[in-house]
Amino acid sequence: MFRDAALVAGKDLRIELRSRVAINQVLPLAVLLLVLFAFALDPDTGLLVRATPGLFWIATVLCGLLAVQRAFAVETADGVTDGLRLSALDTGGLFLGKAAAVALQLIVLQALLLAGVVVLYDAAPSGWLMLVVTCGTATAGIAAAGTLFGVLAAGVRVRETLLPLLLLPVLAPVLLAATRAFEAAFEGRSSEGWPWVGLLAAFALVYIVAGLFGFGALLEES
Amino acid sequence: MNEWGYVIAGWAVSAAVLVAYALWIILRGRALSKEVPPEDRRWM
Amino acid sequence: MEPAVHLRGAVALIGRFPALAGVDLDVAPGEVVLLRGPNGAGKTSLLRACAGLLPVVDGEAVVLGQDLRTDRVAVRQRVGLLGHRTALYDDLTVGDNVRFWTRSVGGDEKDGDAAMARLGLSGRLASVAVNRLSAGQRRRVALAVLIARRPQLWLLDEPHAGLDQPTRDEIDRIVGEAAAAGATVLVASHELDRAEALAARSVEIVGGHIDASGGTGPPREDVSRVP
Amino acid sequence: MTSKFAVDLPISADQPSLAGPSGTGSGGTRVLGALTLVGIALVAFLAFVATPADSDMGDTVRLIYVHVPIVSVAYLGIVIATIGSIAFLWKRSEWWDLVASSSAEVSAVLMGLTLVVGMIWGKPTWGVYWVWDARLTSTLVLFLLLLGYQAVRRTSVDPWVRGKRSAIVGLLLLPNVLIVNRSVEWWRSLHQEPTLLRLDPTIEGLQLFTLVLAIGVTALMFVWLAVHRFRLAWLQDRVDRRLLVDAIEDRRSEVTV
Repeated sequence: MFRDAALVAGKDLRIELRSRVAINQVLPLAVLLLVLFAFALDPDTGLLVRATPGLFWIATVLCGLLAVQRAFAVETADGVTDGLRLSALDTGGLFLGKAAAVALQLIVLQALLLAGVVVLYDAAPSGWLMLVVTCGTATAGIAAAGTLFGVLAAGVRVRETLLPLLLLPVLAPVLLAATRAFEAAFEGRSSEGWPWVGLLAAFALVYIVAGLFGFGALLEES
Repeated sequence: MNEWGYVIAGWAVSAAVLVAYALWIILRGRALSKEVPPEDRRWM
Repeated sequence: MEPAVHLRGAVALIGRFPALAGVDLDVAPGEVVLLRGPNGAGKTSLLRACAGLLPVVDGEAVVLGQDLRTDRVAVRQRVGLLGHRTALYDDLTVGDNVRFWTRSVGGDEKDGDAAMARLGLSGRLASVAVNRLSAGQRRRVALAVLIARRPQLWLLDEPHAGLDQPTRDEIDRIVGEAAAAGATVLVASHELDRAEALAARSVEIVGGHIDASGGTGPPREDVSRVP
Repeated sequence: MTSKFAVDLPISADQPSLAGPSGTGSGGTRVLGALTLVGIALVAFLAFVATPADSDMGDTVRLIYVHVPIVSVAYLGIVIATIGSIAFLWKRSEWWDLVASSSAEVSAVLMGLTLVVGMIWGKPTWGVYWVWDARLTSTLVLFLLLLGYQAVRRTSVDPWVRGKRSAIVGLLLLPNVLIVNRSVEWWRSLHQEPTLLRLDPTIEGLQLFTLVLAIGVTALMFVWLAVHRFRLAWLQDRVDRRLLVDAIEDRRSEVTV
């Protein structure tokens, strides 16, 4: 299973490196979102700095949605889904591989976003351990849930609208928990953040298990 | 609107929505029953 | 001998459309059978059903000894499907595509390299992204993937369409070799004269079933081998 | 139309006793429906006449007798939908798929209603229709989750594909409910909001009895709605199946041109 996961993740990352969709389009979009947030929330009143954790995670979730859509656009083009079904790849490995590729892209994106809020919003992050652990668990959850619903939506005519409708309400608690954990870290109250990290970990666990068992059945029908 | 107004409104909305939903089910069920042979609709 | 493909009253649906409406077909191992019939008759659906992709919902369906009604997944690694769509990643190179798909069936990358060499894909073309290829070149890449899979049942959907003459001849040679080595081949084709040379027997598909009057050739038993 | 069914249809018109019910009702559901109606009348009497206004909430307490039962039963429906989804994946039967989907749809209606009634109750109580109260917020998110489930059901006409897709979404409904409720509750408690609302006022005696009775009656109503919705979906699938039989006949009669 892990060998197949590595094969699939390597393939997905290679596609992203060669097509440069993530680098040329998603990353600029993330920066653009930071700029638009600054227009919407007046930077002079301190509102922007206080809202930074929330804005960071809204940007992450939206870009995650795009990354998932992209990950499955690649698999539905030119009958590739049939190729996957005709392969001997373990479906659990397929799920892990695709989720890992999405997760890795999101981690890179978050590093850029973090630099962005420091430079543009004058945010002063602290509590680095909390920040890193939050990013890790939240990203695992976003990637797992995104990959599970991504393959479901991939087989459907209305996938562009179905995926956000399914995914965003499900990710609402992730957005909430990750934002609170970031707030706690930013304000130097890391201890208050750990229950939220626990919630994020529980979420990631539920969706990783669901994906390992459900991905094959959904791939079958897409 | 006083408190009673809100109370009446709440009850009325609930009744209206539930009655409409139940009616939709019943009428649609009658329409479909005509298209299905009786052996397929022997309810428990 | 147990047939490689055994269908009896097989029904398969695409949504609510009965793409296969009761197909009866037996193909012996090593046999090459041509599927004829108008567009929309169900040729592609028949090939996809035999590949275990399109579920058979009624009737009997046994392919390579696997009952498709109970487990249509098990047969998949043992078949090779060349369809209208080539199932290649646009952004990857030819070499990356062939290697990924070869490894995806647990195959050896060397098999992939050998298949690429045979189809003239191993030189400069190997490092070109698939989205820069012509339609004919794409199909050659798909064919290389197919060879590297070493399938026991070859399902070819219009294999000659959109290819130049040397490649067509190469396909015929490859199919002949596979059949000689004991693989079973189903070919759906419009180019009858060409495909009939390849196949010993043909069946006519119309309206999602086999037209009993329309076929040619012996209804087998004796395994026909085409050089 | 194939001959197979054309023969049966006139008989069902002529001999209703042999024909089975003419709709989704049956003896059992009629009794259930009558009980529900009597129960609703009793609850209405208790809620409007017999019980006094609350010392904290005044007359708006009378909305609690609608609001709380509806939201409780909506949660019950989600639990049933999750159980049905798991059972479908296990048993692979259409029956469980329809149990899950019928419960989920009735739940979605009740969740939507909860939001509306909650807002109507909020206006006189808080002075605004909406506050970011933990329960109201999680109800909204759950309502959206249920809409997503319904959207998934409409993505395929093939009962098997539809069943598998929606069962995986359906079995995640309950974990999602738990995660959403937990996160939203923590979120609100962190902010130390003044207690705008005590949804668990110390009601007792006749008020408590009315509330408990209302929950029971609403549960009966849920069963009635879900059973009828199940039968409706069942009929729909039979109709689809008959169309399919015709379609296969049509397809086989295509001939070589």
